[in-house]
Amino acid sequence: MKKVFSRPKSLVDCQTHFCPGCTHGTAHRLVADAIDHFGVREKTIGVSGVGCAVFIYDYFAFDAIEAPHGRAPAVATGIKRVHPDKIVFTYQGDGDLASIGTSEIIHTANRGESITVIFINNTVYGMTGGQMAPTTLLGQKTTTTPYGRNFRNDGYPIRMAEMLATLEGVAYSTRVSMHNAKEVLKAKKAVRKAFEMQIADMGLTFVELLSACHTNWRVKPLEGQKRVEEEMIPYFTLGVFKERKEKDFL
Amino acid sequence: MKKVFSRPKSLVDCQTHFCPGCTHGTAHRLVADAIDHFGVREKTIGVSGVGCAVFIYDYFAFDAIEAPHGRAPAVATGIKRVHPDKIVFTYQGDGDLASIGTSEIIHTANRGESITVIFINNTVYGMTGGQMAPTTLLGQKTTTTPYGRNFRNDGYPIRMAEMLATLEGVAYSTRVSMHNAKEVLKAKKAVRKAFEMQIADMGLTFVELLSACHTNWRVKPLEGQKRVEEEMIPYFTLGVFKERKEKDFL
Amino acid sequence: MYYDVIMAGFGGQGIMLMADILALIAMKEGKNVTWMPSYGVEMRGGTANCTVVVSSEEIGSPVTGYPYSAIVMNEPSLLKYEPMVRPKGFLLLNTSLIDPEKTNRKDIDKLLLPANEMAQRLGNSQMANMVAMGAFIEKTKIVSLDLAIKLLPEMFPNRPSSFISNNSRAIEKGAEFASKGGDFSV
Amino acid sequence: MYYDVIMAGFGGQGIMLMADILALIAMKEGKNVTWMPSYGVEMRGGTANCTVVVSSEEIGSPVTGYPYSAIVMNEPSLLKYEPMVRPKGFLLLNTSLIDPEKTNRKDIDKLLLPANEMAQRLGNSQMANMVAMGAFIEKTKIVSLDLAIKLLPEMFPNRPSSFISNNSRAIEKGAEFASKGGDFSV
Amino acid sequence: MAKIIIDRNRCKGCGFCVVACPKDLIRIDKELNIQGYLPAMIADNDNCTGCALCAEVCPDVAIEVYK
Amino acid sequence: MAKIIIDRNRCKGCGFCVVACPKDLIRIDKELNIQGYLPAMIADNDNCTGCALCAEVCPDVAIEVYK
Amino acid sequence: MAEKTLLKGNIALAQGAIAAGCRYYFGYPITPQNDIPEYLSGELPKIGGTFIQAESEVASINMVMGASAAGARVMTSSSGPGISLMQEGMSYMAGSELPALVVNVMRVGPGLGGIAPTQGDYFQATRGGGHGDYFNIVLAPASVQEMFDLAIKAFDLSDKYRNPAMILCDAVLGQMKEPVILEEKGAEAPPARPWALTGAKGRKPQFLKTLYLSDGEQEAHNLELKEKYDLMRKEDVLFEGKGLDDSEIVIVAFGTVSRIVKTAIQMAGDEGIRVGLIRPITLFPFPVEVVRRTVKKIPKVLVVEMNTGQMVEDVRLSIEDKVKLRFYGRPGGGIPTPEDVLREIKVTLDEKGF
Amino acid sequence: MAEKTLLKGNIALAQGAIAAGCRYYFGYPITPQNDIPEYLSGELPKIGGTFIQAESEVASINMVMGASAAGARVMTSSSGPGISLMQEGMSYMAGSELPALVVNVMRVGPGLGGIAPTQGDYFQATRGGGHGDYFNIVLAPASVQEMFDLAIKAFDLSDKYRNPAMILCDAVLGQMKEPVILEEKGAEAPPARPWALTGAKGRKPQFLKTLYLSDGEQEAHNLELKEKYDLMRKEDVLFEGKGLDDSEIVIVAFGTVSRIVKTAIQMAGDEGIRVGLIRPITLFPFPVEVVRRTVKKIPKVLVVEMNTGQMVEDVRLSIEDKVKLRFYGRPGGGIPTPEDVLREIKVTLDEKGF
Ligand SMILES: Cc1ncc(C[n+]2csc(CCOP(=O)(O)OP(=O)(O)O)c2C)c(N)n1
Ligand SMILES: Cc1ncc(C[n+]2csc(CCOP(=O)(O)OP(=O)(O)O)c2C)c(N)n1
Ligand code: SF4
Ligand code: SF4
Ligand code: SF4
Ligand code: SF4
Ligand code: SF4
Ligand code: SF4
Ligand SMILES: [Mg+2]
Ligand SMILES: [Mg+2]
Repeated sequence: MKKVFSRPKSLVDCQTHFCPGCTHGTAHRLVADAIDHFGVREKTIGVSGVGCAVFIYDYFAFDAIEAPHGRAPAVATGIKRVHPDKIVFTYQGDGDLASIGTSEIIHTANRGESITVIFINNTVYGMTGGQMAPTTLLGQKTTTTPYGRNFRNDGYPIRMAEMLATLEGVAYSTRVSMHNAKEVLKAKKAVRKAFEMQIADMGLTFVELLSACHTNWRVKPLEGQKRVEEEMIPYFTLGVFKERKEKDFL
Repeated sequence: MKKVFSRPKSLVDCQTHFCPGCTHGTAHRLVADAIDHFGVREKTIGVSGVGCAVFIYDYFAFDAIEAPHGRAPAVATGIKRVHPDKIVFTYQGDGDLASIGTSEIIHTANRGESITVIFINNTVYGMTGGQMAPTTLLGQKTTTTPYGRNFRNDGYPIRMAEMLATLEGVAYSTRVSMHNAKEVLKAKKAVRKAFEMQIADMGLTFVELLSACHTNWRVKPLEGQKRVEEEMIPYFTLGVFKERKEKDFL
Repeated sequence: MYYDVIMAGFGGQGIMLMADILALIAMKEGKNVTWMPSYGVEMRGGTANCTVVVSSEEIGSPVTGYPYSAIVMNEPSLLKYEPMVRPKGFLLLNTSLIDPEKTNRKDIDKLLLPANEMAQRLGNSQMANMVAMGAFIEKTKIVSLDLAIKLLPEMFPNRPSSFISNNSRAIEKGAEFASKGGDFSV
Repeated sequence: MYYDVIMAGFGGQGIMLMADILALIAMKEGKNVTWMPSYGVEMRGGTANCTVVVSSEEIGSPVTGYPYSAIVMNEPSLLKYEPMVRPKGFLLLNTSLIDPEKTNRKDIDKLLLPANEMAQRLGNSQMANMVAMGAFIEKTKIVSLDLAIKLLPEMFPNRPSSFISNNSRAIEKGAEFASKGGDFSV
Repeated sequence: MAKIIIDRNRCKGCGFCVVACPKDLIRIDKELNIQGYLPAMIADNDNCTGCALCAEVCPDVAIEVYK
Repeated sequence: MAKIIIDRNRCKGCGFCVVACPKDLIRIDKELNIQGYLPAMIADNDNCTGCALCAEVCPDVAIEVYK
Repeated sequence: MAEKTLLKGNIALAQGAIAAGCRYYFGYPITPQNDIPEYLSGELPKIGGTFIQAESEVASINMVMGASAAGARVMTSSSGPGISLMQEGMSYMAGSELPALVVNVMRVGPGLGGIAPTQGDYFQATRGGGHGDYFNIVLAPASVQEMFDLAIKAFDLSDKYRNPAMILCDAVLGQMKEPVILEEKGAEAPPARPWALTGAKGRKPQFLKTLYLSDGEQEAHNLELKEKYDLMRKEDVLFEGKGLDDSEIVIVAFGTVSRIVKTAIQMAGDEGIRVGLIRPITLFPFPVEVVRRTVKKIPKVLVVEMNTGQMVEDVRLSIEDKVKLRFYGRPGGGIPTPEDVLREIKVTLDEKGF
Repeated sequence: MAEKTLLKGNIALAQGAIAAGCRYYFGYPITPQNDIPEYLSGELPKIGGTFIQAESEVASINMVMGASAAGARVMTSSSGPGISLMQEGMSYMAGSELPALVVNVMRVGPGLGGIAPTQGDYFQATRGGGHGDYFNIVLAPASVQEMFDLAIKAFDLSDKYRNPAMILCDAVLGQMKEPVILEEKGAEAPPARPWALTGAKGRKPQFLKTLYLSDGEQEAHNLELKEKYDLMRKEDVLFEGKGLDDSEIVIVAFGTVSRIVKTAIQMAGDEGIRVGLIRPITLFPFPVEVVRRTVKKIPKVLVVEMNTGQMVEDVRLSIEDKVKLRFYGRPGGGIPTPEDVLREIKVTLDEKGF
């Protein structure tokens, strides 16, 4: 018998610190899978945001750096400008990317930096204990919206994939989910596509992955997956919002 | 004979420091006009960004504060939350709002704060001597794009009115120009509308005013007006990108 | 008087609550007390621990590297905290989840308490923390057991009286076990 | 030796260039020199000024509140800088744009130079700055006039020779005016 | 019957009003004002309609219109 | 012919694989693993098709698939 | 005796703020101070206040600036990296003389650092991490009671001087529970704010700014600020002093460390060594006078901090005489034990003169 | 003598950076340092470098961090408010031991302030305006020549210590032109950067981080950093000393002020008063030793700054003996004149003992 599914080489063989059922683990594997797939492990530099996924340097078998909260796209810009031939990606949570890092992601996207952005939307600040994220759904209770998110006070859940798709510098913007095997397989394709387009130097590629944070949602892992499907996806529509075909655009 | 056009009461009777033909002056008048029109001078608090228009406190006859560069929307949020019954607006340049202040304008808009944002797009950093702004046109020479703005290095001119229109919290988003009398009259309507909707507590209202910076474009005032018409408007389309009808939206 | 204790176990075992109650009683008795939990990222690992210091004097550090006592409710906690207990100190271990063979120290007093089993017999293994607390107080006498029981209604104002009485029973049973030193029945 | 001068006028009158040339000559002569402009927001007002210090010693401050001399090319500059000039200092004023009646100081040496008119007669009123520089150098002798003229081609490598010769003429005419002290012809 | 008054010393001579006047009544003066600019002046107030387009376009709010 | 191997000690017992297996071949064990979780176990490897859906869905990459 | 409540430090601080009349909170989550926004997000709406989770610390401090300009008592809280991001805003607030409370529950730095207790931000807090000539009022609680009391005090001082005030503490003080007496007597009614922006009704328009362009204007402004700081140094120094008359050696320590030092002092006492303590409560203004006076009598000083040596500079700057000054520090999350401190006491006493 | 070029300070600095091999610039406009980005936006593309106008100073410093992590010599420049916004990033860079040059052409603060010359950011630069226990290497040029030379030196020191270096100057130095000798000899070849992120080809993956969670790890890291700072203090102190043997009084001043002081010293000399000068060139590490040694012989010290008193603390901290120490400062854009300084010299000399 042949091994038909095994751990990607780019993923260090160790236990993660993620909670049971946390799909950060899945997203990590999908990134490692894409890096393996294109055989670029020795050319890859990862940039982590600050959030539950801050430890990417412990889990990935390639070079990595920890950026200040929200600033991963700027750090990645610095790296990519020095090494245009390397594969550079950021891995950021929704607090990191869509709140404190809004300015950096928008302008990095607008400059069309050839980097890939892996964006984990789990509608809360996981690492710090479940506070409201910019993606928190209306009515959702978090530790800082104890009465549920109210748009008059707290604003609206932001749809990043759509917003970034409006920028010229973005080559690819998509939203996928990881709540069941079928969606994971689609997500895998999207992540590969994003890296493929980076290798082709097309501009910034962006993959938003809907993810569950069972711990802070205070539900069991399987209930969390259900919530992704039933509550998140209706608001955060899955799909490709932009996919550019040519390299030199405009 | 009756005076049919005179200086708005909300505009201090003094000389401005603006260069000859700088339409910051026009924009100031339009704001003062709207405040007079609605009779809210004694309820108005202005927040200036940092740029050539930093001195609004010298020119307007109502309360005002100078916010740190780019942060006017956050400062305005603080003010409006303390005084929900007051009329609060920010007055910001394109460097201030679309570059360093990207995050603040997007999240203030997303929260739907009932404030009005007056946005002067003159495609350069006027005050600091004509560096590239996020709105600088492709190919445009500035002191930091001596070879012309090149999207591979410098990114694309950002269209703020369109981007903000995608956010739920925004009640009104429009782009107008001030390069001739007809457009000034339209701009006047837009500014009034923006304040009117603020008074009705509809959400954030946003008016982008295309403006010339002859000094840093290194052209004569009338040539600058022509450039607004011939080069800016084709890229920065005039129009209303969003206008909400109801107050409690969603 | 000065006494300190580290309580440790899995998240979900009610460690913080146990520490809370102990601190509250001490406060009500007019003693100085500090309650210091582990916090932040550390918590992600699923462990919980809390240090309570009770003293008649002003309390210096609320954290301590050499506590007079420790309550360990699971095995990882045993491994971490047993070595820290002061010589002649006291260790309460929850034998429902810890193999007593795994303890090493000979120079400390130990109480082997099958807290989960006892709680189970009382109807709910969630009350293992109350059993442990009863035993701990009885053993160390740093606060009054009666007060612990008397305070329950005040501490859980929104819970039904059955909840209160069950927990009182758990505390009492724990204390009983400690005083009798071994055998237990419900 | 130590000498300092403030040059001032409207933006567009070539104040900075004049200061530049003066500083360059001083440098070429092996002197120490500093060139310090007004900058930033101040410039928006449309005024330009620059302080040049020339010295055989190390130069301390490049800004000075009491210069030995001033070149004022327009009226606002006269009002601002005339009072600062040291007693017995030197003031060059551009009478093409300044009413000489407006000067107050009696304790300083003044040269009333119709710089724009002279430049106009030389074919381009833009060269008023060169006329002023020629007059200033001739009057103060802080640098060599010959060198000023000799350096022009080096300073404007991309300009046609007519440009160079016109500017040389302007410098010379200014110097002539200064030495003859008054009357001028082209 | 209408007329405009230009505040000669407030004007910065940008010329916008000159271009804006549908009746072509405004021109740039030849004498500097106190600011050092060549200001706009009304050349022919008799034909002014009071449309105020000149005033609307003036960045320095230097024009008043009467009707 | 196919089979899967679950790394019992790496598994955190989330149950995603249980739900993912189209053949319903995986279940949760009753004994804790060293991490203190009740891990997944393959109940019936004989019917495994090697489709790897269980593996794709495992956040802890605890499953290997052979075919 | 008033009734006591068992409270977490962060919660006590939040309750202190409410007791002081603070009704506006703008902040961004960061460990180990999240209890503060979490608590206030539940409480403020109940009492007519506003809680906004800002999009960043930069936005937070600018919202605070706006609310303060509008005349409200307002606060934010954060830790290490977040406080660094607020430095521009804090400089603006000091420059435009706006009061507010900024809480720093310190975490280890530099960089992302851990959340262990530390005192590594002393310099940033007391020297103004932002640009320009200004200072924050800095208060350092050492108990949960003081988390409550000093929150109130901080608002009062901040208003008195129209200057931002900072509570500088660490995870121990933020996370620990202790019995607290929640007495609001401390809270003065916030003073009138005639300078606030409320709309120019019945008065001239007024404004708040920090840009001064005319000659000498900015210098005059900066000298005025300096006068305020000098007044603080004269009028509002707070410290706790113990055994400053008859000890062999005096320790200077603040916050969490001062508690450990107290235990060490007891231990030393048991061994017959008399040790005094100066615990600065205001870090700015620093209790210069008491240090100066004390070392004249007790010329042996030990400074203990959880960093590589920051407050020790203020101690040294307070001393005019020759004294033996020793520093003992644990940086990066290491907590000195009473035993460590006792050892250092002995070393200092044993050291040869100089 | 090598040929001289007449150059603006900001341009000389930019040329120094290029001479040092810097090919990456990320920055955001702010007066009075705009000549630097403007010049480099024209030059870097010509020599295979990259110039990006970042969207903000926060982005700038993080791009710098990325480029440095990737192994490049890289710089940014800003002023007051912009430097404040960089404090988080600088703390991260110090924490992850990344070299880079950060230029602060100071402007008046606090707040937006003016663009007049000032030295109000001395504390921020030398005490680490960011959070945590760290220091920047800080160099203070006093001439256009030094703007060029110290830019090169700053890169070298930054690389030597894997720590951010800062050039701290003001508008006078940035805007003034002086003759400069553009000699590149100073520029050492940048040292190898085995720690840089270049892709894990033929080696193990490596990473850069500042978050340390295991027990004692962060403390060990912070102590290592401290050792580096101690080494700097030993090996890389720079200063200019004049008349330190036989003067009646010594002045300590840096940057622009030191130039004015030199004129004042000449004037004093003309009146027969012998005045010495210590001009710190490295502000961190501060030239403690020379100050200490000098005051033993000349126990009268005058510190002159363009602020309300910042470096004076370092001077005081350097002094172990009883000396007469006087401070004279002009904050907020006021520039002391040589006459002012001469007056202060006399006052200090005349003052009664202490
Ligand atoms: C400047 C700064 N502010 C705040 C924090 C605290 N912080 C750490 S992670 C985080 C948010 C994490 O949320 P998210 O990005 O959604 O990631 P998740 O943990 O949910 O995957 C915050 C606020 C920080 N480290 N730095
Ligand atoms: C934090 C910070 N960075 C930079 C600056 C410098 N600065 C002042 S105004 C300005 C840009 C002005 O451009 P814009 O906003 O377009 O206004 P304009 O002058 O064109 O109207 C900049 C970069 C500053 N004051 N603060
Ligand atoms: S807290 Fe949430 S995001 Fe973080 S590891 Fe746990 S489940 Fe995942
Ligand atoms: S520089 Fe430009 S924006 Fe500023 S006042 Fe002049 S024309 Fe207007
Ligand atoms: S009011 Fe109308 S007609 Fe009269 S001058 Fe002005 S533009 Fe011309
Ligand atoms: S538009 Fe106004 S400023 Fe311009 S020329 Fe006419 S009157 Fe003067
Ligand atoms: S490989 Fe497919 S059939 Fe086999 S256990 Fe996994 S999911 Fe079930
Ligand atoms: S999906 Fe993975 S972690 Fe979850 S139960 Fe199955 S094997 Fe275990
Ligand atoms: Mg998240
Ligand atoms: Mg602009």
